[in-house]
Amino acid sequence: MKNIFKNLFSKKNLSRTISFLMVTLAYILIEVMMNTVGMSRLFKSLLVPTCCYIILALSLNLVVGISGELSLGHAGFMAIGAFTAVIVSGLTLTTVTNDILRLIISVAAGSIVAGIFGFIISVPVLKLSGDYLAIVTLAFGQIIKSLITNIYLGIDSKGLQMSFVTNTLNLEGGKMLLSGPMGATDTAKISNFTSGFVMILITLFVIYSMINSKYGRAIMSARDNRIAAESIGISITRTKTLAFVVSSILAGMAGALYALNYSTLQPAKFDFNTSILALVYVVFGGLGNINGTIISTTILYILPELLRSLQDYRMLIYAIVLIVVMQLTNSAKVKNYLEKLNKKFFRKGAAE
Amino acid sequence: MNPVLEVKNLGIDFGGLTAVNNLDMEIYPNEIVGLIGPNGAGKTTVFNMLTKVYNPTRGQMYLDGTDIEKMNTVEVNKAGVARTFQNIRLFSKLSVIDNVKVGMNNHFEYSLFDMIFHTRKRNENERLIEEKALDLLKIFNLHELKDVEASALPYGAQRRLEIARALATNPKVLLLDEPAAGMNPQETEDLMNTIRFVRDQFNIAILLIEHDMSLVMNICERIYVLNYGTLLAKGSPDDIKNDEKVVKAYLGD
Amino acid sequence: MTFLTYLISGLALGSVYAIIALGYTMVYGIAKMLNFAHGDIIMAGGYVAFYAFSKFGLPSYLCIILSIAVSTIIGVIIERLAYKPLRQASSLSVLITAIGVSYFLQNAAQLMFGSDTKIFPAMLTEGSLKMFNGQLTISYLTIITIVTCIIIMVGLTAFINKTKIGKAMRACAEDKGAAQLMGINVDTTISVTFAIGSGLAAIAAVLLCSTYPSLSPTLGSMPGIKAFTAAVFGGIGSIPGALLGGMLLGVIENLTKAYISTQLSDAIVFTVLIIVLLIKPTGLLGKKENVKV
Amino acid sequence: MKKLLVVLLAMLCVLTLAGCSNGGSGNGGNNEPTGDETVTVKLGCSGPLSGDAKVYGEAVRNAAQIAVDEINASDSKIKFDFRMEDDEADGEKAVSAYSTLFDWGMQVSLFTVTSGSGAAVAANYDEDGIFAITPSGSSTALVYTESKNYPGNFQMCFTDPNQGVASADYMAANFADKKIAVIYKSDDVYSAGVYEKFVAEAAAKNLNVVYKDGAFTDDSSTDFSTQLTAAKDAGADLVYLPIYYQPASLILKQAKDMDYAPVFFGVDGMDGILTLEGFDTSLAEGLYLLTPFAADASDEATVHFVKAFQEKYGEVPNQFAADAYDCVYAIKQALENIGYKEGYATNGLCEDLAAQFTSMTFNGVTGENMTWAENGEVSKAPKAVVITNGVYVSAD
Repeated sequence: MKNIFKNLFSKKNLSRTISFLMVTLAYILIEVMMNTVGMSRLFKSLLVPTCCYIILALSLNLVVGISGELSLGHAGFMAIGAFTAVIVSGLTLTTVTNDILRLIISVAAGSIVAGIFGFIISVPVLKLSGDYLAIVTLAFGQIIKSLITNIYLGIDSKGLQMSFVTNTLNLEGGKMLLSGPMGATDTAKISNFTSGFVMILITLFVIYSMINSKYGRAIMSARDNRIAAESIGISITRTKTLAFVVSSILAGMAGALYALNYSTLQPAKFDFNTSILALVYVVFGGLGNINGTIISTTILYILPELLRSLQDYRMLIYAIVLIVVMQLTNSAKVKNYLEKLNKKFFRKGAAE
Repeated sequence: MNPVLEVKNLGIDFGGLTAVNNLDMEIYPNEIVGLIGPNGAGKTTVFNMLTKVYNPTRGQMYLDGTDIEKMNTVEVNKAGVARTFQNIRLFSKLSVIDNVKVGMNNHFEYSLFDMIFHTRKRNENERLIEEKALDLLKIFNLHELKDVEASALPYGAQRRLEIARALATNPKVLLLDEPAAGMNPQETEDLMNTIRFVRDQFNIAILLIEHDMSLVMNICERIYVLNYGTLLAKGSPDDIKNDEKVVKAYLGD
Repeated sequence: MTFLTYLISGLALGSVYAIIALGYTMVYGIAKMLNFAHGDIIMAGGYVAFYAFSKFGLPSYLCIILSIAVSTIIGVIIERLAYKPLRQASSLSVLITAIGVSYFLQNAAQLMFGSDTKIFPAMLTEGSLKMFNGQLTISYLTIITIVTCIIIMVGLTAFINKTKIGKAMRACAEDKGAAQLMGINVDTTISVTFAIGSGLAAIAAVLLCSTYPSLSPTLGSMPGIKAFTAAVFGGIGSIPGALLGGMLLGVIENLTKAYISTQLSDAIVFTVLIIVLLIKPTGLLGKKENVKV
Repeated sequence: MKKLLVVLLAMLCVLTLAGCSNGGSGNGGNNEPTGDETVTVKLGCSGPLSGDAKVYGEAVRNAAQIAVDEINASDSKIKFDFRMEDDEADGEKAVSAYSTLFDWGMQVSLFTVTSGSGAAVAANYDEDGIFAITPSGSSTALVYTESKNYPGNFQMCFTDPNQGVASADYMAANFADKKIAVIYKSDDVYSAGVYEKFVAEAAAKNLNVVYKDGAFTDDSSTDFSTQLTAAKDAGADLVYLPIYYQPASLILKQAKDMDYAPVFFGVDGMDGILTLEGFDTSLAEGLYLLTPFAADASDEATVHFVKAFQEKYGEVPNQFAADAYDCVYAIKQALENIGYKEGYATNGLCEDLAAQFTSMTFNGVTGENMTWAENGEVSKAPKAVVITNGVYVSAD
């Protein structure tokens, strides 16, 4: 028992333990609050999207932080997961009446399809490196958005029907699942905070399993030194592909969770700005830093809501916060000061 | 006895410039061989060709009789050639022990499924990896620093860690590029002992580039001398010491 | 003939992309950063020219000079305040800062100028050239745009190859540390690069807004992304690459819209980009990077 | 690092608690009795107050504020407390904006400004039983879906399908012999919605549509030369523009530059083109548009509204503003009709207002004798106007 405890808080496992503890405690705290003193509607409405963005940012951190490749099109995978999930959920609406089961099926489908696309895209993407790789991910993000904007998909007694670019569907009493730029409307809201929490746990579990395995070490070695990694028999393409695919699966899961939390879903949501937003969360939290990502995503996602009272100045302040934090975290002076503070804190701790 | 590594007529041109030409070399099992020469003689280029970081323009390379000329860097390593680098190339953000563990990736197999579900197979393999990595670190006296980030190690320790990492890939031939560079005499002395120990313990052949002549003369059984990309001389340390051409090349005309 | 019309308007659009791409490419070549706020400097340049012309009634050449001056100052201030302290920081930190600056400029413009679209006045020229019995119409603006683009390109190449500061820029692009050791003031050189890039952005702004006369605070973002794509297309860091990339992007975009599909034009443009990068991984005219071991 | 984490964790907890402390205050307008018989109603609205679509959100906010100020200054028994939240024209943000308004205690709502946001919160309004009427969210998804009707959700503007059908009908009656081209914005819910119904109705009415692939997207909304060249080559002499006035202004300019002078025909989104700052109004000469509101109209209500708007904000109101202005007055009228007063049963308010809206007629600046159907759609007559000498003139 003592050993397990020691192991959990060993230097190697500390970050993992903190992650799971932090997320679980936050979940329990919020659930207890909701069921006792109650919680503002605004706060409740932010819970699921926060979970989605945490998963998205974690998945992006796998590519940017752990695998070391800049991706500017992650919203594309989120979009694939999201739209796959609403389609699957729409198709199984009558056959699978249990919401939880339907949620699981839809999310699984969204993740898998996003993973398949991740694999297809990784083949050309990973032939490049650096900023060229980044621009190609940006391009794929735009292409995915653009394609989804042009899909019309409906179902009626004759079965599933699809048209591209213009809506030529003539449904006989059926239902439109996707209608081009309007996306999906009137979808069933079946995800909730608990499912978001579970999915964060799954994400954390996958990422930590990965980091603490031969696969994760290979990915990180390829990030730190390509040539040295090859010299010890690590295939760069294979490891980077693995990171990319797992990341797109997780991004797809984030998208699926997101989609099933709203009654409508428009492709325009998953544009360049959303990809950039996720990147901002990752950089704020620290590259490769899982706990940092969770915390920064939570704070940065909630921040604009807290700034509502500033009205028109809201996004201006948000922009200034971005710039100032980047200046501070990279300033030698501030770093020194923080270190001093750190030392003081720990020395005091030791004296007590 | 057959050579474990055999190179015939090896050469490479960069643009119009011939960097290495007409190199023949044989390394036998369990041998420590030195590759020396003045700066710019093409020693590191030879290493880069042997590990297929560069593609030789001409010549053949065999490892245990297998042609490695058509392989890529990864395959060459899997076939049994491991190396260190002149300008240290560690996985700087990984811990010391993870640097070694990642070297064992091709020798311990478990699937992604095992990874996600923490199956017994995964746990058993990870335990073995951990055990073997610690053994290796002990040889290089790095086990107490095992959780330190590699970039935080002192210079000498970084060089030792690179060797440990290369050994983790279970090579037949180990290529060391200036392993003693930047070390003080005491560290160099220790390193020599370690290199000998490694050779005996793992039964491998070692080819090393070094500028520290005392080290080279001390531990190498045979020496190749390279000058302007061609082979100037080869033989035992004593032969080389007394070779006029070599002395001339080092001291200048 | 219709094809020629499409081609020429594609070239004009491509010229604007090329001028914007120059700003990206120069800054990238020297500071090794993606300046995502570049598109918003175009927006700022557009507003300055608009107010100078419509509100203060200045002659157009003065408006353009004023626009260039203000954009240059904004560019240099941004560089000094936001980017310079991050010279040692990771490229991602700089990227996020650039995004922050971009948000800042857009929102500041919304607060200052209002969010409604304004119509940019025809300050350069009006009318068009008719050829082949009126079958082919080319507006003078199109001609001005293409000619300006070529003049800028030639001038800039000369500047970089002939002048002292131009040579310093090339040296910094190669190796900042070595340049510093050779007595080149790297900070000044980077500032000059930003100044030139921002000045060019103002010229691009006047041309862009004259051709597509609608002015709004988010005006710069899409041309910014497209020009960035163009810069990568041609090989980022390369000046002729920016010209080639911009022109090709403009022409491909227009021809796709004309002959394939207007809805899918962006998807097709980006697909072409991906294919080009797969064949030439550092863009059409980009230098191949050698890895030293 | 650890220290930093601890601090951040603490911040997180504070945030959590802060979020909760707002809560509890919950629902219902706990109005202080003001002594006399007036009653204050909390009126909410969400719309884009930042980002690309800010201009629409502002128009609605400004006009609604004028209406609210007028009503509060009058001797009306019903007073309004108006609050508008930013939703960035995004469904996700619209839900947060809605929640913020709900926490504030919103009793009646102007719904959302844009269709995308509205569709995302339509079900929320329905579930919470808050009456909502949108000034400008023209998609039918705001008021009903394929499976159900939202009884408390209403629209002040035309729905997209109605506009498309009305346009085609008007053309069939007045421009039956013209060759028609359509340029529309394919990634915009509004434009694509109008377009789809127009094309269907045009086919039904045997209109000669020679070019209907003139789509553009948000990312390509500056250069229309290809679409215009194609329309010209197809011989179109009427170009239908079911889009907003900003891109339309570019289309008019570019058409002129290429000596292409067909009849242009717009819908209600076109209103605002004449007051676009710096716009050469001669370009819009002869432009037809179907709109419920014309700022140049001479009826007393419009003149009064336009004057008030100009005095306060220095610009001419567009149809977004006009619809918002009407929304506030329509709500006031309905509240008066049901005899809303202090202590009115909150849980029946939505149903009572809905019943009132489906039975009353309303006269506003966007139309006379407006009525509403059970499904929430408005019925009012669109006016066809043509721009002559820089002003709207009735086309009939």
